[in-house]
Amino acid sequence: MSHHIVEVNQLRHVYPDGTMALRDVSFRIHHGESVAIIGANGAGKSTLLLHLNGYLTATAGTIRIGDHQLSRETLAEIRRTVGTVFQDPDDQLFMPTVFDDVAFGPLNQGLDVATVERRVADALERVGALELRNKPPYHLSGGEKKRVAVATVLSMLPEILVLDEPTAGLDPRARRQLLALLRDFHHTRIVTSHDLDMVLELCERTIVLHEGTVMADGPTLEIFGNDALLAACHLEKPFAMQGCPVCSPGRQHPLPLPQRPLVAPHGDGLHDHDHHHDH
Amino acid sequence: MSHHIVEVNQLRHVYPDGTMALRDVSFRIHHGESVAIIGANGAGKSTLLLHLNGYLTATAGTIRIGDHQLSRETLAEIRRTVGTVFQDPDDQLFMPTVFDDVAFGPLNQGLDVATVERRVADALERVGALELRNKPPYHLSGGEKKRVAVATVLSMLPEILVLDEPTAGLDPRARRQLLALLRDFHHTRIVTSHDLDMVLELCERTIVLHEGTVMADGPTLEIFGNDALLAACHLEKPFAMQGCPVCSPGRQHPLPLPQRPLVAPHGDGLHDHDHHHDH
Amino acid sequence: MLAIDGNLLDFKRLDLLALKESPVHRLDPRAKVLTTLVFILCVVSFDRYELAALLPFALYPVVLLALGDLPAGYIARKVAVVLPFAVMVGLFNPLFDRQVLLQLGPLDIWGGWLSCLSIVVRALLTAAAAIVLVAITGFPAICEALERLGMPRVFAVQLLFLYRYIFVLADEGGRVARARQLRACGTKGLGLRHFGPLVGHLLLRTWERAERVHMAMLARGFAGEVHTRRQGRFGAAEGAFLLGWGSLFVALRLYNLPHLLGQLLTGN
Amino acid sequence: MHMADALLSPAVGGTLWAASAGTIAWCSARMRRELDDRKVPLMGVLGAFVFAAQMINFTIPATGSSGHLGGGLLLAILLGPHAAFLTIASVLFIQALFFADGGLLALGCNIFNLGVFPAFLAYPLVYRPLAGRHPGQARLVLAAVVAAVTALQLGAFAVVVETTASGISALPFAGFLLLMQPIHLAIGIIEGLATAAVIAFVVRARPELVTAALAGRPAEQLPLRGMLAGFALAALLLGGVVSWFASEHPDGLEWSIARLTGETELPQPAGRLHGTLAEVQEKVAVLPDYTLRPGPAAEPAGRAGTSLAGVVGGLATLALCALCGLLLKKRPRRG
Ligand SMILES: Nc1ncnc2c1ncn2[C@@H]1O[C@H](COP(=O)(O)OP(=O)(O)OP(=O)(O)O)[C@@H](O)[C@H]1O
Ligand SMILES: Nc1ncnc2c1ncn2[C@@H]1O[C@H](COP(=O)(O)OP(=O)(O)OP(=O)(O)O)[C@@H](O)[C@H]1O
Ligand SMILES: [Mg+2]
Ligand SMILES: [Mg+2]
Repeated sequence: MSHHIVEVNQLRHVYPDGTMALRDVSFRIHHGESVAIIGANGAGKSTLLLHLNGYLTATAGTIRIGDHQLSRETLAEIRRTVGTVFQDPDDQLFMPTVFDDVAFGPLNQGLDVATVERRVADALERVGALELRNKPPYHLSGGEKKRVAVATVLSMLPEILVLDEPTAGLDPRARRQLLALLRDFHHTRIVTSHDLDMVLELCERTIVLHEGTVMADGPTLEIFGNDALLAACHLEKPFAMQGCPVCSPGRQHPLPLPQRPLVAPHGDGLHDHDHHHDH
Repeated sequence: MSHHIVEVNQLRHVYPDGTMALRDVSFRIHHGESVAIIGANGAGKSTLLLHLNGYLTATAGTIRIGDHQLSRETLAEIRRTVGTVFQDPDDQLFMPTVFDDVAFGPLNQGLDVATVERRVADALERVGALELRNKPPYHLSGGEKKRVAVATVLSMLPEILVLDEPTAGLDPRARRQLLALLRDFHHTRIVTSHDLDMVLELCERTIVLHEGTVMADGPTLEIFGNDALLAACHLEKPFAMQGCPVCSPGRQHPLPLPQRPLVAPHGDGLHDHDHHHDH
Repeated sequence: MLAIDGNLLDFKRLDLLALKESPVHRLDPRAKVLTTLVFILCVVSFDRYELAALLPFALYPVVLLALGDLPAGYIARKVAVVLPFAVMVGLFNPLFDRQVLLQLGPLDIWGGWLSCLSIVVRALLTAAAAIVLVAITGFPAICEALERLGMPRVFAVQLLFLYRYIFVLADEGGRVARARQLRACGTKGLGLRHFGPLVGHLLLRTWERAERVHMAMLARGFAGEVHTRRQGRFGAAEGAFLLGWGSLFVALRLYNLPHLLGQLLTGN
Repeated sequence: MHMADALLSPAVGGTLWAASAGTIAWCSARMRRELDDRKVPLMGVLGAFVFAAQMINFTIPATGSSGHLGGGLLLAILLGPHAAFLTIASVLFIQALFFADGGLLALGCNIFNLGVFPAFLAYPLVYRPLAGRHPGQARLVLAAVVAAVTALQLGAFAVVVETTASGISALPFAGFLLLMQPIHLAIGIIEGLATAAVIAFVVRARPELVTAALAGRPAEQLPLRGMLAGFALAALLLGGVVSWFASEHPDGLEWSIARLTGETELPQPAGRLHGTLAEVQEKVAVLPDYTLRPGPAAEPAGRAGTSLAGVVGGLATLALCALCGLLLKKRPRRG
């Protein structure tokens, strides 16, 4: 059985105004893979994600999720399989309380109340937001909103998790918590982001989109090692790979070194080899 | 003359609902400095910025910009001096065309048409968006919008530039362009951000806010070297200082190394020392 | 009427009060909604010159305020803010109605003054009842109650969505207004030439947001029907609450308590 | 402006409540049948937009005061009558609960006054014929202004009728009318201009939003008119329970009140108006049942005699209420 494979074949999407957002995109994602889709603003990342849950209809090409080819008939089944977390949690949390929001999907699946309650509790537990269950979403902080948004999707027990820019707007601690959460999810994950450091941490495979075409598809480290490719696609290495500023005095920005030598408590982060990094 | 010094003295702000967003914040910024204000979500960064242009009124404490103490009488003068760029450019671009938008401020200052035209052309030139002048702003990409938003403020010739999360939502190339643009601005810059790598590149001084109080104020590198401080304030080192993943196999995330050894075109970014980084 | 920028904060605060725990918070919302409606009907059914008999009705908001542990000063301020239209109209009464209805020592009191005061008291009572109802029940629960009392589902869902997005959009509107104001250099207001694009732009963003919300709903299996959890049961406590207050209101409507009390006190 | 509980009699309030509830039920049933589930979030979010838009003021030329969008007509243009009516009703609902704007009983009046006229009269019968399919700038402005003025005039008229029919305010019918209609002419023109400005922008930026709204509905118009005629008739029969929206222009209202109070010493017309008022009041007195009962107001002499008792008793009652509050407030803290 093709166990939750995601297969996109010659996918093309033309918006009604004539913008061709995707041009013959093809790839195949296996069960359990964690894949990043990266690219410049307007490269077509969000458009691609919206095809995976059948919100947009392909102008040409096919999409297969597990055993089903995406079509009118299989739409409901596919939406049950693919859970999508959108960029702005305010778009996703539309019910009066966190509980109602997380219960929205299971209730639409027609489950009975006891099952729904259990699913909601499980999902909230997993994202560490159980105590928020009776709060209205507009009183949550940005990081809390994001975690609840993930829970609204987890409660539907998706086999494939699709996330559009999950770390946008989060502070470092909230971002770290979200990453830990996503790392624990053992099904397929497909993520878009401009946060390439997150990609580096979370995804072993990366697909690079540029103006609607797939420019590269391979192991994340390989892609981030290819400077020419990154430059052509308006991308950069993740900062973690750009080297730290202390050890590369040749960098062009005018960062004055601190007057007295700094030693961080763990003595790391400020290594003193001095080869040159470009960026 | 106190040439465009920004002096905040015991500033306190209590929102009408009782939230104390700022508690006795004090600092002094000299002409030409580039200062970052960082902190977790809800630390009070945006609230502080809104005081600098007199949009919010302090519950207690004083603010002095250049020779003027902020008050009803000096408000107009201070708003001319301090140019604020908001996080979401959609909030800031509201006129039918880019030109109109950039001209809005100067026209309100009562300048004649020829001067306004010159100012607009200069400002658009500086952000590299001259060819967009006749486009409607809602058809621009994220990066273009951001640059035009900066131009709307530059056209008013501010002496002090205040930016709230300038790099949010930008792709790496657009972010890089914006950074270059900001680096060329030779007056005072005050920036808030969760993008600590930007802070590292752009600002020689950093102020850390935590729950409305200043927890630290000093050279950026010194602050980012202080792990205990960062952890207490829900922050992290910039990724560039966290070390690259190849050289630190002890990192906790399960990134499989690529099957074949990778050599980036310039041979850098994948250095092979192996001391341990924590994060 | 809507100075929403300031009011929005208030709005959030009022909403938070509904999350408190108290005996009156726990009652099924239907009982509270129905009781409040009876209260309002009784209050407005008095004669236009009636003043004293209205006063005992203050008991209802005051008791709920106390039992619900609500901040009295805040509620009072909110109630005071909402008076304008009724009071402005009421202020015309003394101009047009100069019939002497009452004498306090040497003072002749016109019917117009009585009815004007009566309007003020009515406005205070009805506004207080509505605001206290929201503070001890919460908006979503009120919607649910009304739905269970027969309000169409489509409308209930519409109310919930509206309520949810007020916070998001008012923030957005506030930011737009602020960004404009900061570049307006003290010039007051903007003309229609600027207003159209500004509000139009906000409208387009709103529309796009609605599209994204719809997308998010579909992605979670939405098929035309919004399901909500129904909690609460109309039990004995609810029955007692409704009946107790209801009969008190009717009694207060029929018998002028202050009058009787006054007669007792003054030996008249 | 909004009707207020304090100015309403139960009879008038109840009638309009029933009328509004009926209209809501009818529109809801229609929306269900339409099966366009995109409208579920759209209506809610656009309702919230009305609040957001009201935070943005524009200057009204030559007056020095400012106005903002009311929203009723705009919603009708974007959503069509039924969805627009439900959206306006929900906005008013929130205002009644959270800002106690008007109040719960007056909500019926307000929904009727501010919802029915723009959605079911001004938009289909005035705006659409005037604007046509692809209006030019001038035609758009004309259509929007005429439609907004129509809706506002009807709404203002309804407020006057409802207020006088309730008999709590002593404002004479004719005087109140003379006060309300001109202000609302001005407010209507402003509302129309603002609506036209926003629509013009949307047509330029995303024409499909407006044209789709227009194209989607020609078939619905026929039954709508029949319903409307019946509706209007029923409303008239109910004793002038006609009404509409009043765009919430506090400035406009304040201005007119200020003007009016500046001319308060109008002794001559006041006398005449008072006569008219008395007549009107006599006529409508049959409506609210409580005036049939000889109340204390009918015997001023007896009332004056007991005034001291009333004042003392009133104060005592208030004191007792406050005491109750204090006692109850303490208990949960001890417990
Ligand atoms: N509804 C639409 N109608 C027409 N064109 C659209 C629409 N949505 C997106 N586009 C266009 O399609 C292209 C791809 O857009 P998309 O949103 O998929 O980019 P993205 O990679 O997600 O960008 P970002 O990083 O900014 O989120 C862009 O050129 C965009 O302008
Ligand atoms: N209008 C408001 N009314 C009441 N409280 C507010 C308001 N705006 C912000 N706050 C509160 O004030 C505190 C500081 O908010 P602020 O927006 O300044 O944080 P921030 O540091 O900019 O956060 P972020 O990184 O999320 O942008 C928060 O607790 C927030 O909830
Ligand atoms: Mg995107
Ligand atoms: Mg902020």
